[in-house]
Amino acid sequence: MIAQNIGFWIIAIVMIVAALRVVTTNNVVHAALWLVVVLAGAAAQYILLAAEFVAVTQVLVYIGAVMVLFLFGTMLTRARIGTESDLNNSYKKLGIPVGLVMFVAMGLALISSFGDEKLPQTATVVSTQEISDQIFGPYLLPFWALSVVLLAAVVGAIVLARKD
Amino acid sequence: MNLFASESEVLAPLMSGWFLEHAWLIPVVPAIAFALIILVGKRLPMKGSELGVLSMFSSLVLAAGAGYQWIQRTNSATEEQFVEPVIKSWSWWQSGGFNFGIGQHIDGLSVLVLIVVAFISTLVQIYSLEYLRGDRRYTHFFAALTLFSGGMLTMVLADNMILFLLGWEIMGLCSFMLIGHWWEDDANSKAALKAFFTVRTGDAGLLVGITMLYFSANDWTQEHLGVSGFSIRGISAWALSGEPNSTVITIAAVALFIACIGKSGQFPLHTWLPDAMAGPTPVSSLLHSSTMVVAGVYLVARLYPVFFVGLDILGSGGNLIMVIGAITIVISAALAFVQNDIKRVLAYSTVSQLGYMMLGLGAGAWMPAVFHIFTHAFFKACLFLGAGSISHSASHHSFDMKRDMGGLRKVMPITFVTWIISTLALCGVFPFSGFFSKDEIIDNVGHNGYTNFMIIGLIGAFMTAAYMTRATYLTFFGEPRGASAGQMVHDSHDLHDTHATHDTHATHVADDSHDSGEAHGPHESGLLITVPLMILSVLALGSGFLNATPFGESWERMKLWVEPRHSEFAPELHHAPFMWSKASLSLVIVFAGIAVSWLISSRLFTKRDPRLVGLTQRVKLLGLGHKFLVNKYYLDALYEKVIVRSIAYPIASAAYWFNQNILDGILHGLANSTRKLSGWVYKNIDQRVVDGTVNNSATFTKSVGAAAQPTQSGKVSQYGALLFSAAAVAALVLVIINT
Amino acid sequence: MFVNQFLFLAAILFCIGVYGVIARKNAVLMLMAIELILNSVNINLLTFALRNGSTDGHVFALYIIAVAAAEVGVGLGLVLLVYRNKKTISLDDLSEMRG
Amino acid sequence: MLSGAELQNLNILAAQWVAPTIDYHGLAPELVLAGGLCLVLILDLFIDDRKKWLLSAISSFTLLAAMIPVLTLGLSDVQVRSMFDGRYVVDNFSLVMKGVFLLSGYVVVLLSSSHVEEGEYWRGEYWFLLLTSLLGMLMMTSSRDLVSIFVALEFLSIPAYMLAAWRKRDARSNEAGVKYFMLGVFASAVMLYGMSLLYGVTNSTLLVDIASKINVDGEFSAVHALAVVFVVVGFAFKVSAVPFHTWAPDTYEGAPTPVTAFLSVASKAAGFVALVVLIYTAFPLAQDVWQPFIWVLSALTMTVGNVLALKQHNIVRMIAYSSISQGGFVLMPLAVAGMPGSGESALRSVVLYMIIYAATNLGVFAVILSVSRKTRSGEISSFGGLFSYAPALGVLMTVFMASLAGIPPLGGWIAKFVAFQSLVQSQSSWGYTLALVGAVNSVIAFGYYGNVMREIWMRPVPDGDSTPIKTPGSLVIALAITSAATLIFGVLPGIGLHFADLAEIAGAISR
Amino acid sequence: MNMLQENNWLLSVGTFLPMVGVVLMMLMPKAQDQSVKLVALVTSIATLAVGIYTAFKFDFNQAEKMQFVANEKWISVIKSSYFIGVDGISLPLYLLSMVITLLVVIYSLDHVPSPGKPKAFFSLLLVLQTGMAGTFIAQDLILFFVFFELVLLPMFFMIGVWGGEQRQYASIKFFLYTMFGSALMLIAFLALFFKTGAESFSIPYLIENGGSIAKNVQIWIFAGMFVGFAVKVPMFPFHTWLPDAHTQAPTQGSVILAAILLKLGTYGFVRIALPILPIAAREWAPYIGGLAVIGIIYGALGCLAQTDMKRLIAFSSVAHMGFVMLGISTLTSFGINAAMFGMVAHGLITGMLFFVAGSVKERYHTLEISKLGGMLTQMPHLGWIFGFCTMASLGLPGLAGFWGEFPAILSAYSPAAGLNESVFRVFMVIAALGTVLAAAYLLWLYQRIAFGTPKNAAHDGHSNHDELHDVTVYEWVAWTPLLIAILVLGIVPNLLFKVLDPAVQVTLSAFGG
Repeated sequence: MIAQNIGFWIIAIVMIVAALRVVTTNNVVHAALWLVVVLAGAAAQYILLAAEFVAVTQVLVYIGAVMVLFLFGTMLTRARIGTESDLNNSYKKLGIPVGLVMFVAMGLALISSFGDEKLPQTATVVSTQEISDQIFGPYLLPFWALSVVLLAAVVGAIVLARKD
Repeated sequence: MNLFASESEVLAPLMSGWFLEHAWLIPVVPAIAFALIILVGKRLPMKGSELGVLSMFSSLVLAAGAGYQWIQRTNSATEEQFVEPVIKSWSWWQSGGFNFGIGQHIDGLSVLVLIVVAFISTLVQIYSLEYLRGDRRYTHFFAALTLFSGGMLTMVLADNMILFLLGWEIMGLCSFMLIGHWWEDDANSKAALKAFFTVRTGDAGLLVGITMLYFSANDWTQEHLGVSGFSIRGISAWALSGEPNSTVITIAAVALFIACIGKSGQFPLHTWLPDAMAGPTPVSSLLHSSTMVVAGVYLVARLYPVFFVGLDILGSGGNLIMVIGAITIVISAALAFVQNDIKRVLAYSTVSQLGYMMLGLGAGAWMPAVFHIFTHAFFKACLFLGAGSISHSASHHSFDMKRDMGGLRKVMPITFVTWIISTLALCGVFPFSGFFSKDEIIDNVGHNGYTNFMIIGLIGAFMTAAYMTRATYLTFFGEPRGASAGQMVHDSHDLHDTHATHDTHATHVADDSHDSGEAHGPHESGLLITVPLMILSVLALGSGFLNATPFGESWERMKLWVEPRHSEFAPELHHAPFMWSKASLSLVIVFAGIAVSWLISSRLFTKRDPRLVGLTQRVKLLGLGHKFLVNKYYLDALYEKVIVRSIAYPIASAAYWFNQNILDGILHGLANSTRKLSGWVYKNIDQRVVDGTVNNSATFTKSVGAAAQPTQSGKVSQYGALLFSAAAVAALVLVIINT
Repeated sequence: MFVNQFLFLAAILFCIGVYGVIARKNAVLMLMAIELILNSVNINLLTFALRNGSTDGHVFALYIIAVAAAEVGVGLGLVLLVYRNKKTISLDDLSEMRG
Repeated sequence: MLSGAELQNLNILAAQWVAPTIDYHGLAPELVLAGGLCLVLILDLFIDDRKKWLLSAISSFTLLAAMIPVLTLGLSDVQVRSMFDGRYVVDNFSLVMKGVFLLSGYVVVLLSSSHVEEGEYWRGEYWFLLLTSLLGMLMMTSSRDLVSIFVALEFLSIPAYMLAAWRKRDARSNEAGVKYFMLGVFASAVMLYGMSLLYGVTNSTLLVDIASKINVDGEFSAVHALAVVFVVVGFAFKVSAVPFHTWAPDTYEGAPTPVTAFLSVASKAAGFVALVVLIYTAFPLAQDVWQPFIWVLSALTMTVGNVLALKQHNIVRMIAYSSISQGGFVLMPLAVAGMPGSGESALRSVVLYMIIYAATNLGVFAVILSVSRKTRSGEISSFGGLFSYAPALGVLMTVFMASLAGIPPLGGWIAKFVAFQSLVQSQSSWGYTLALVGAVNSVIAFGYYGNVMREIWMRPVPDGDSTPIKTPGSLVIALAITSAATLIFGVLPGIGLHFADLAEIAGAISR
Repeated sequence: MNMLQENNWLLSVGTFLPMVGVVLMMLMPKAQDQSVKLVALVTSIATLAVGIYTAFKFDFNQAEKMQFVANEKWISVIKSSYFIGVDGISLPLYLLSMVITLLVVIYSLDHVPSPGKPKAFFSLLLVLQTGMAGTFIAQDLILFFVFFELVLLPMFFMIGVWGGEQRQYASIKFFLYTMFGSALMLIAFLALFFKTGAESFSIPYLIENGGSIAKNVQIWIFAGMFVGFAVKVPMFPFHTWLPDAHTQAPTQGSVILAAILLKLGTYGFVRIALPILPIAAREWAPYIGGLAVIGIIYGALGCLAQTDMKRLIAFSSVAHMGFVMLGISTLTSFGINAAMFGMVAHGLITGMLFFVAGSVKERYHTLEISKLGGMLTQMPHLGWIFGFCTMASLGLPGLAGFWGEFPAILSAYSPAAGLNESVFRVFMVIAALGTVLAAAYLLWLYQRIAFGTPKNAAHDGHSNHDELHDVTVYEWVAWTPLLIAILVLGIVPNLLFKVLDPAVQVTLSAFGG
């Protein structure tokens, strides 16, 4: 348990720092790499939360696919690899109070509702079969739907992105 | 009803007759004639005038028949018996528990006034056939004249206040149409406007008065008489029943009296009446001397119990009616002195005479006042028509005594004689009719204990005599001047003389068909004009004998026929016993007035004539031998310098100034300030505040829009910021609430 | 382990993501900030899945990942489109329509 | 939290997986539509460029064909078909809304056909995406769990994001698409966070379960509030409620006009459908949270939408703000939906409003499309003197504007009336106050609707060109459908109300 | 009741017949102006014929009861039905609307205002007719509301398209005002519906049950209705749309506005507000009365300030409707009878005045009073007609105007039990003074316009002289019925009171007799 806790805190701190860098760095590629750190940290946290399958998916989809998309996007839009000065809005400070207010709201709610409630000690890892049973059982319809969504996204994105 | 039933059973049954029962036809005839004139008048050979004359004549016959039967009815009653009026009423419309009736209320008073109105109307219409011949709105004129008579007759025989009001207002309307008959000129139409408007101002009082009386009296009248609170008979009985709350009836009486002030040209609403002379002379004669303006007096006489109780007549040292009447007598008589316009003199004289009637009614002298309505109608109509005759045939349509008249007695003998008779009647000289009525009023005022008012009455009599003499002198004596001397028309008329232009206007059109060639010199008028004059003058002379108190009870026919005997419906009144001593006093005063005025007039006006200067000098020198003239001479200077110059003129002028500047000023000021107020209200309240609020709310809406617009900056991040911050704030608020 | 330690981590990531969305004007960076938010949601879901002992959270998280991928694809397609027409991916410059 | 034994049970359940039973009749509309969209996508590959009009025909036939199962379902004896443990429900509510989506989709196809043919569009993909989005909407009407709702939301949104940017060469269209996409993603992120919390506190994604656990004994924790607010925010974005509306005007203005019509009607309706489903099936006991929230949203939406609409010069942008403000009116009854007695009437009001609003607003766009074919302008002033050279279009536009303004006897009035009725029925000061706000706003609204009428009737033709307008047949059909619906709903409101009278879904909330 | 439902198709036919005409016109090719006019004429004649037949079938002995009642399902979900019927209060107004429409159509045959478009113009006229007639026969609040609002749009366009220079401003203002009022009114209707148990919107039902609503609730509901109706009347301070609308509207629009549309508001008070909410009515009555007399004086002052003839007539409506409202505020059957009569009379008279104003505008091309004058010389017939209407308008006894005005004043002396008598007596005196002011502005108007010599400057020299033709045939045909009605109702007011009275009595039964 303690080990898990230590792991959590280390990963959490790294994630937070990385996340902050994502939103503050002046280099688009750096931001993408910091995002990789956050996503990887998240995957690690999922493992701590006994969600192996999701963690794997996270790595595959996010780090494997989405990050590549981001990098492609960056390159296709000819962003400079180095630092750029023009990435932020002039009113970026507006984000701080908004974020803080949101955090206060969330924090208040979370503290008042969950207080010092603990997670179950004996966390058995959720098996992939269980998940698949769920997906192909009650959650079948969204799954079907998702296939059409992805098709539409692909078709649409291609049409939009291609030169003509 | 039951209350009185037992009583009347004992008494002798009253006679009635077809004419009495069908008196309601009297106003219906002119009403129908009016419609016919409007519809087909223009196509008739005499352009509708024959219908007017015919209808008035039929009304006169009906009225006379009713009069005859009424006399029989009174004769059939016993000495002390109350002669029940012949009341017929039909339901006109009802709604919400209100029953508005229509019907006739025939008693002595109404029969008397009916006959007078029908008679004068007939004569005036005949007179107008000639006077307005060729006028471009000849048909309309007769239509309006007929409708006017119809209105007046309706009012006179109305059995309830609503019908009364109807007639009253129709007269107002017709006066508007008739005064403004030559509306091409602004002055005329303004006079018409002023007349109708002033009368309408008073009418607000009538509306209020009727309303108050109705609601106060209705319960009582329904219970006791089974009639509504509009019924004149009901109101009268209620007023005398001792039932009414004194405040209510007083206010109601005052309200009604305000209407009378407006209609009868009493002080301070008399100013419209002289201006109303802008109408054609027959109109002046009919409306503003003998009929319409009498409506106010008639109202007081008709609802006498209300005023009697409400204003505490005979019960106090003076009342509103008397005060107003007395002020009117003096004020208007004084005004008559400074008029150059013959019709205006007559107009002021009318006002003054109406003041007498009011004074009489206010003082409890009901019978003399009513009798004065009767006699005054004849002689005043005669005077007006005489003035019209002069203007028509002698002074080339001018009414200016000083400039265009003088010495006409020779050229217009008939007019002159009738004028003199009527003037003497107006002055109250024995045995002319005015004496029997006016003197009675003054006598009774004194008899009822109002000595001060009697003195005012006597002063008024003096003044009346004086100004009438002045007018007569200027018109008929001395040397012809201006138009009456055969001079051509003046192109530039005085300001207050504009109506004269319009009498001209009228006949200019007629010049081709008019054979008399009036432009060539003064002459006597045609038969259509003189015959009415003669008839009227005969009546001016003789009508007084119908109630000739000096000759004893048996001569007081009118009192017998007209005055209601004391009953539940009529207050108890006493009559002053006639005494020659008192009568001679007033006669002396009248003669003094005539004499003084004559002397002054002859001196004054003769002197002013430059052609007579030499003559005057000679008279002055020769006067040593003529005591009478010499005396006149000395007095002349005295009067001229002391009385006339220092008293009469200043007083009269002051009165006139007061009239023109203060009263009229107040009226005009009121009108102006109302106009200004309305302008201000419109500009500032309506357009700025009320409308402004609306328009500003639109502006406000738009500025809200402008304030909200920056949120729509077009920048995604800002949109995002808004989205997240709104969500955050909402979450925070609701989280805090629910924690 | 406390439930709240995960939840707060998620909340912090969420708020950082919110800040990023507001602060950034580069479209790609904005999409990255959104990924932060979506990940915080996933952490939440999995935490609750563990806490509640149900697998619905896992399924939900998987769907979110899939949809997020689709969204990023569409988003980058749009970004490219914009870039082609305007030669910039600064979203602040996309304010032709406003008011 | 759970004991080991319970976990064991779960495992056993999972082990005994059985294929879920699927009621294909219930899914028939979706399946028809899915088949149609596949057909379009595939045919697009093979059809010659000159025959691409076939695709629009196929699309419209698909939509009409999908109506057939909707009708048969409506007539069938089975009132409620529940699938996947109640995660997907075909009831009258969903059928009515499916019908609305299909028919408005049909009208949008009619609106699009000439537009798409004449513009430089990717036609085949256009129809494909349009049908996809509609399919997402059909799914939304029946979704009764969080995951389905989320997926359906993205299902209908993602194609719409792209459609908004479909005029690829036009920077404004791009801008429209990007803004819509970005804000849409923000909103779904917020919504997802809320959903995660909902799942956390109730341990279920099924709405009925959530309803039973959200407010167990009158105790209501802060997380519940947070969750409900965030979820509502997600859909408030979709229905473009102020202050989550900012995307709408820009997107509406920039997107191709038929797409705007689609967004302003169908997409918005889908948002309301989700909102209604959530409120009625998941949050009936959380009314203390969403009622005030929606109250504020509604009042703000009406007011801000109105006052900003007053200032617009561009007709589509004006309609955008108008549709924001109309959204406020739809929200109105929901602000009191949790009060005793008004739940049913609030639902009726929302549904009826959506139906009538769809008919009217689509009609407006049909006229705009017809007119802009001649004027080539989006300015309101380009409508000047319309009545003099195209009286029929002028009258129709007047009818639609008047309906939007809520003037009897046109459809809009009964919609507003029922909304007010529901507010007043709550007999609460909240209801009365909002009704007053709504009343004032309905007056302000006439300011801009009247302005359009004024242009049409009272102003001269701006460029003096008064050649008559030739309206393509598809637009004529669209105009006929929408105007007939607008009139019929107004004169015989019973017809519309018949569809909106959906007691069973309201049953949960009307205690 | 069964007997009263005989011929119940009559009302529906009479109300919707104009719509048939509209459809026919719509189907007609654009250029056929003559046949459009013919259709309009025939339709309005047929409508009036149906109306007269209705009156003929009407059982005047049971004027207090609803007759020709039809009660069909309409919107059953919200418990609103197609419930129509006429009683003594509705019938005169119902017929009036038909007569006025026909006359306006006749007048328009020769006078389609600029910019033409007779097809649209006549269509709007007929739609208006349906709305007006429907309002007077509706016995269901929702139905009432629909008809009440139905007249808005046609009038909006009539002002906005065929109006004067400021027409767009005036039309929007008219519309916004009225909409504002009706929005509040609608909320009040709804509140009423729910407070009476959400059973029915039918007026008879609500009359039965409305009285039991708590007093303070009634007061608020009444407030909503008050605003809705008062805007329409219009009462001070909601009147500012009226002068603009009237001034800018084409003659036909002004006539219909004055003759019928303003009556919708007062009719609403009598038919709906008073009987359903008697307690609130009693509470409100002094304020209504107060606003009414303010309106009387204020309208008169407004008139005196005007320099435009049409605007003056418009302001006079404010004053006249003040009398009507004063009558209503007394809550006595007499007062309401007076008010109903006043409504009809005002409709006839002011409608006629607007006709005259329209003809003046057409001939002189101006309505500036200072530029007019001498009408009697140039057009004696028109001048006399104008004079007649002026006299009728200022409440001359013997003409219709008087029977609206004087009884209203009379009734204010003794308002219904429970109202403060002295307050109402003050109102009475003020109202009586209002008659004086009425005389002032009307006579002054007449004097300035009809009397005097023509001011040729008004129509720039001789070029337009030939246009100064006197009353035309079309005008005669359109006006004569109105003139006759003014006169006949003035002489035989019972024609109307007989019909009104029983129904008013029933209306007031809520006040305990």
